[in-house]
Amino acid sequence: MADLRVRIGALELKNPILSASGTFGYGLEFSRMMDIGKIGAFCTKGLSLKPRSGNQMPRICETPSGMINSIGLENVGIDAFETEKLPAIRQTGATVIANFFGDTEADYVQVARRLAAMEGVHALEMNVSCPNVDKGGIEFGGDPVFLEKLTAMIKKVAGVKPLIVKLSPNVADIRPFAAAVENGGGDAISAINTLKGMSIDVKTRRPKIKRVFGGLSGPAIKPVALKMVYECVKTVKIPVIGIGGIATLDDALEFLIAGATAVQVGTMNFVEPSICQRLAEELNAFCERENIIRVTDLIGTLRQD
Amino acid sequence: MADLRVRIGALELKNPILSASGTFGYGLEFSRMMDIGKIGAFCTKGLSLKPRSGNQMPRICETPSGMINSIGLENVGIDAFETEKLPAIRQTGATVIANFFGDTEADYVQVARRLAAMEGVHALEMNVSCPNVDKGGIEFGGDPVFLEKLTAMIKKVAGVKPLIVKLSPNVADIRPFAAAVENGGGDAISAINTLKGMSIDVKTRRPKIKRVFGGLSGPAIKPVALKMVYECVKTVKIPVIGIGGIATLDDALEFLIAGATAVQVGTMNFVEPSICQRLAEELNAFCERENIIRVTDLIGTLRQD
Amino acid sequence: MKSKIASNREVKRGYFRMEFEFSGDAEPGQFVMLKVAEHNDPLLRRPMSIAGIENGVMSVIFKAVGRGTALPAEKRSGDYIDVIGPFGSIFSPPQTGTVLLVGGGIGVAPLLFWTRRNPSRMAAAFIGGASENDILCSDGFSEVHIATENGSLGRKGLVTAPLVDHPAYRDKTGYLLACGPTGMLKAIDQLAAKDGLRGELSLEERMGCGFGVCLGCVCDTTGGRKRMCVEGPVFKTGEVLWRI
Amino acid sequence: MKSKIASNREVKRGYFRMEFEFSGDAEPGQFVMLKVAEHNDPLLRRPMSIAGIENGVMSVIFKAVGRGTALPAEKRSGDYIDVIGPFGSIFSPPQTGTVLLVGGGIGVAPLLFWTRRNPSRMAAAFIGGASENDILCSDGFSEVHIATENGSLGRKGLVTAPLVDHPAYRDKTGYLLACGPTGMLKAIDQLAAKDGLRGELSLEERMGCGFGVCLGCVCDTTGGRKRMCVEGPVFKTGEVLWRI
Ligand SMILES: Cc1cc2nc3c(=O)[nH]c(=O)nc-3n(C[C@H](O)[C@H](O)[C@H](O)COP(=O)(O)OP(=O)(O)OC[C@H]3O[C@@H](n4cnc5c(N)ncnc54)[C@H](O)[C@@H]3O)c2cc1C
Ligand SMILES: Cc1cc2nc3c(=O)[nH]c(=O)nc-3n(C[C@H](O)[C@H](O)[C@H](O)COP(=O)(O)OP(=O)(O)OC[C@H]3O[C@@H](n4cnc5c(N)ncnc54)[C@H](O)[C@@H]3O)c2cc1C
Ligand SMILES: Cc1cc2nc3c(=O)[nH]c(=O)nc-3n(C[C@H](O)[C@H](O)[C@H](O)COP(=O)(O)O)c2cc1C
Ligand SMILES: Cc1cc2nc3c(=O)[nH]c(=O)nc-3n(C[C@H](O)[C@H](O)[C@H](O)COP(=O)(O)O)c2cc1C
Ligand code: FES
Ligand code: FES
Repeated sequence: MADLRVRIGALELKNPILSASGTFGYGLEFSRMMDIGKIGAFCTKGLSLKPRSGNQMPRICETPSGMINSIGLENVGIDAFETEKLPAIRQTGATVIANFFGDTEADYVQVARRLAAMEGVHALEMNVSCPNVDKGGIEFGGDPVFLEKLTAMIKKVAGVKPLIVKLSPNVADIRPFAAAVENGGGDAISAINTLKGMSIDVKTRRPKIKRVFGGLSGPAIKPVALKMVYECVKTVKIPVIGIGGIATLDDALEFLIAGATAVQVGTMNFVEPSICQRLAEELNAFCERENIIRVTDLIGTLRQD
Repeated sequence: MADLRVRIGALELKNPILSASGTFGYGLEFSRMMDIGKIGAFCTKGLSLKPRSGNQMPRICETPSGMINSIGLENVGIDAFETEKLPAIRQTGATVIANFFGDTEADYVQVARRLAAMEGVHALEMNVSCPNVDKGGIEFGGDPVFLEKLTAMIKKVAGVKPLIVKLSPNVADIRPFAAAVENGGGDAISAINTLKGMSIDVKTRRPKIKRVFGGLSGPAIKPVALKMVYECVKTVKIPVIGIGGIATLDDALEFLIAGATAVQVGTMNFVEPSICQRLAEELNAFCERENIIRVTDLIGTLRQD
Repeated sequence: MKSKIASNREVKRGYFRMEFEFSGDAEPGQFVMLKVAEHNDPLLRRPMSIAGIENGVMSVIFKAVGRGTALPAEKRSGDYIDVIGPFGSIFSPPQTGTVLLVGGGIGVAPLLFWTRRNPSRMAAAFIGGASENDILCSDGFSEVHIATENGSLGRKGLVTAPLVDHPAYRDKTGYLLACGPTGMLKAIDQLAAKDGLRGELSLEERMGCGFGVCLGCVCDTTGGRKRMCVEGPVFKTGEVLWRI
Repeated sequence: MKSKIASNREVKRGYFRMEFEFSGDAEPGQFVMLKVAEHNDPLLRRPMSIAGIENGVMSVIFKAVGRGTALPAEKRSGDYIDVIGPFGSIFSPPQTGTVLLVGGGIGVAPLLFWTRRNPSRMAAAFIGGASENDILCSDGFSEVHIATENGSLGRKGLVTAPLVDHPAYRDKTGYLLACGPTGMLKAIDQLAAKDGLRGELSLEERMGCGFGVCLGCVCDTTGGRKRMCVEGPVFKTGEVLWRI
């Protein structure tokens, strides 16, 4: 057995294979199909202060090697999460990263404070790809100055729990955003969230997604994700968690070799519900075969000679 | 036979199916496999003042439903284009859009002036996704103010030949760039060029592309392209040419329905060399079947009720 | 789960019936998610109603319409297909009375399964489709009424015509189990409301996962927003707030 | 062009020989581009050397190594495969003298084709591979020398060992035609330079298009930058400036 442990701030993860927010429900849906205690951690569906019913249908469509979603951050809200989901999740022994968002700065702070106090929540992941209601709908994550300030505010209320800030790829250059998270005191960066995309049903001449635009995810976006993760790694010293299109062990290895401390699997959980557990096992087998004693010895080993 | 003609500035195209720069050589390579006079137009490989030998190998790799390239704008240069390629191209009756670029502003102007004077070149397509040597490597297309100025300069030397400006998708918001082209006097916009991406060979732990980053193209990027084309259409009044991942008639129709006046097929020319001719034929059959007398009646018919 | 294909026959032009090994049980109304490509395109699994399961062999009936059904259509016996499930809610008519089974096109699949599991129940099947070619497996039901839009088989017109003529419909004792295109289901739902019948409808919707996590398949009901893949695909009549 | 597959046999573990209908001719050294997926993943065609063409049937030999060869390996006779070509430069040894054919692994394919087209030419074949399982089609040559790295068939070691022992090599009258892994080709090129022999090498490189437009396959030669798919894959010895 290779040593697969990695650290995100104060938190030690069993292994670097995590599941991504919005693709793993509240974990429980998967416990029938895999052992959710065997993966590094799972990220919950994005949580907000109040429950949300999300966007109108249709909300998803398929694209070449990918999919578009516009779920609209439907979730049960932090109260129901705490009372209805968390007790059962704690039973599974899973490591839980609570993904969250808000409509306003005050929302973000309040949700983070509540989550930080919950037993069984091991880390927070802040989704900043949401419109800022106070600022006329500009994304929280769209301006590095603002992102640094928000990160610092949340870090204060997160207490000892690591704060991961999840970056949007819909920017000209991701590096200033990575630097903003580090400067704001964030413990780690996760990247990337979905790329903005669109699809049309030519039969009806209507957008395939009711809200016209949605977020593109899946293997199609992997090259874009890997490039941005590599740029983040080169920019900051805090850990970077790679996300985007991971479907095979090789995909996960690409991110680790590029310097990601861990990875998250998103869309592929839909196609193969036990993929995270399989990748964690395959990663162990790979390390043993290649005589890699600690997985950290693999991270950032990209060769350019 | 439906009326498939569309206009780009002063130029009338037989039909809206064009082939994209860098994926169609100088057209002649395809004349053995299809009738290049039957498609709306073809865009040449990007031309520069002097011949270029391009980047080191490896230059391409495959990704899920896509590919990354880092050819480095290898081309024969405008002199050889004029004397060695153009005479033979003229024989084919093809409509030629000369794609071009420069390292400096002065380069751009000089190349455009020369191309504008060449018989058999019907329009110019300016690629602005190249580093500006004068400005320390920032992309020409990376700043709307500068893009507007460059467009205006080139428009002056382009004479009667339509000037198409090809936009990069590696921006936070494409709309100001589209507006810049229109304000600078450009006759049309083409979008999108490739998305920046990266891929790693896990066996060797080396980037699969020698220059590490390259441009992602192919069906994988279609949703991103469609979204940006739709945004351009909503921003400007000049024609927008849709590019990105087109592989089927439905893909082309998506762009037309979103409001693109024409489309360019790129990567798929590699997979099916006669695809543009096929799509032009299928578009005609589609219009006849659907009683669309003029293809322009299809353009921009997205329904959102 | 890789499942070995026992047979895959084109039962009507463009319609296939595939049988494959499957361990575990399932209930009528439930569906499985089939992986339809070796690589990443088409990416998502496709939901298919279970048409039967016996002696460790499950069957589905599908129409080769698009990208996701092209590959399954090419599979042959001895090949493998990746299947997960079963998922979703089940048909649960009351213990007594006549069951009125209404199927449009490939919508017969779950009705066939229900009939096999309940061979001694009093039931009448109403099978509709565009033409004779779209009427599937009608021999799987003991009492069957057929309607085609072009009149090439059975009564000409929609399947609701023979349905409303049936005694058990007219005397309101019949319980509806319906599966088919959304338009048909909505029509039946409205008829049932008007005529005072009860029953269940099996809906279709694009599905990202099939097991409740992507939230791509929600529908509004009198009981709030529900996931078609967990709380559905079978809903009671009068429960669905029709979107279109 | 959709071509009907006449046969697809696993000739050695993991190695397939596929025969399909093909109208038109081709020359030894040339290759075709095979489409390897129905949809978009894997996206690009894969180049395959032509191993023969006779009576409208072309054959290729391939090793199922990765994403692009998995699907072709599953094809059976009666299925279709989409093929374009032929592309590339051809073997053109002088009219007289002994030809020394050197093949590594699937590199025998074009040599086999050349031998069939030139049955009466004086030729000796040198076939190498990792083990006995990697020695393909050696019965297609009249004079054949085999070397395997693990010694499980023929001489133990690299294929260059029997080659340099051959009289036509030693007396420098032999003309080399080689195809195989880049390392082998480079070694042969260097040997040829040292020992004063001439010949031709068929190279491999990732290809985006196969017909000269993507510029993804260039290699530097004494004659400048060349496209492997148009000016190659066959180059003269001494012509290639080796990258690695
Ligand atoms: C619970 C459930 C059970 C199902 N059971 C069956 C079954 O037993 N047999 C069967 O053949 N199909 C069934 N379907 C539909 C099936 O999952 C596929 O969507 C359908 O076969 C089309 O797949 P495709 O990939 O070939 O088409 P695509 O290439 O995805 O689409 C082709 C065309 O069909 C339309 N389309 C796609 N999916 C649907 C859909 N779900 N409903 C209506 N139109 C659609 C698209 O808009 C497009 O115009 C079921 C769906 C659900 C939700
Ligand atoms: C002119 C030419 C002729 C060829 N003729 C044949 C032939 O007759 N039979 C045959 O089996 N193959 C031949 N090849 C190689 C073939 O095109 C494929 O690249 C190879 O079969 C791997 O395909 P894949 O998609 O299964 O592997 P991939 O999934 O693309 O890759 C799997 C592994 O193989 C490596 N790889 C991929 N392509 C190559 C390559 N071209 N050279 C070396 N390593 C590679 C990858 O780096 C990776 O590690 C030829 C290539 C060229 C350029
Ligand atoms: C259906 C769906 C819902 C998602 N919901 C969330 C969410 O609530 N919060 C969040 O931060 N990211 C969300 N994401 C983004 C994913 O966590 C992930 O960043 C993205 O999908 C890229 O990874 P992938 O290509 O592996 O899917 C969602 C993605 C999908 C497909
Ligand atoms: C190999 C390759 C070379 C390219 N070269 C050029 C070029 O010289 N100039 C240019 O403007 N675009 C170039 N492009 C971009 C294409 O014209 C097109 O914008 C892009 O590939 C997206 O379209 P696609 O997804 O249909 O390929 C190139 C693309 C590829 C794949
Ligand atoms: S299909 Fe994913 S929640 Fe229903
Ligand atoms: S493979 Fe495209 S130029 Fe050679």
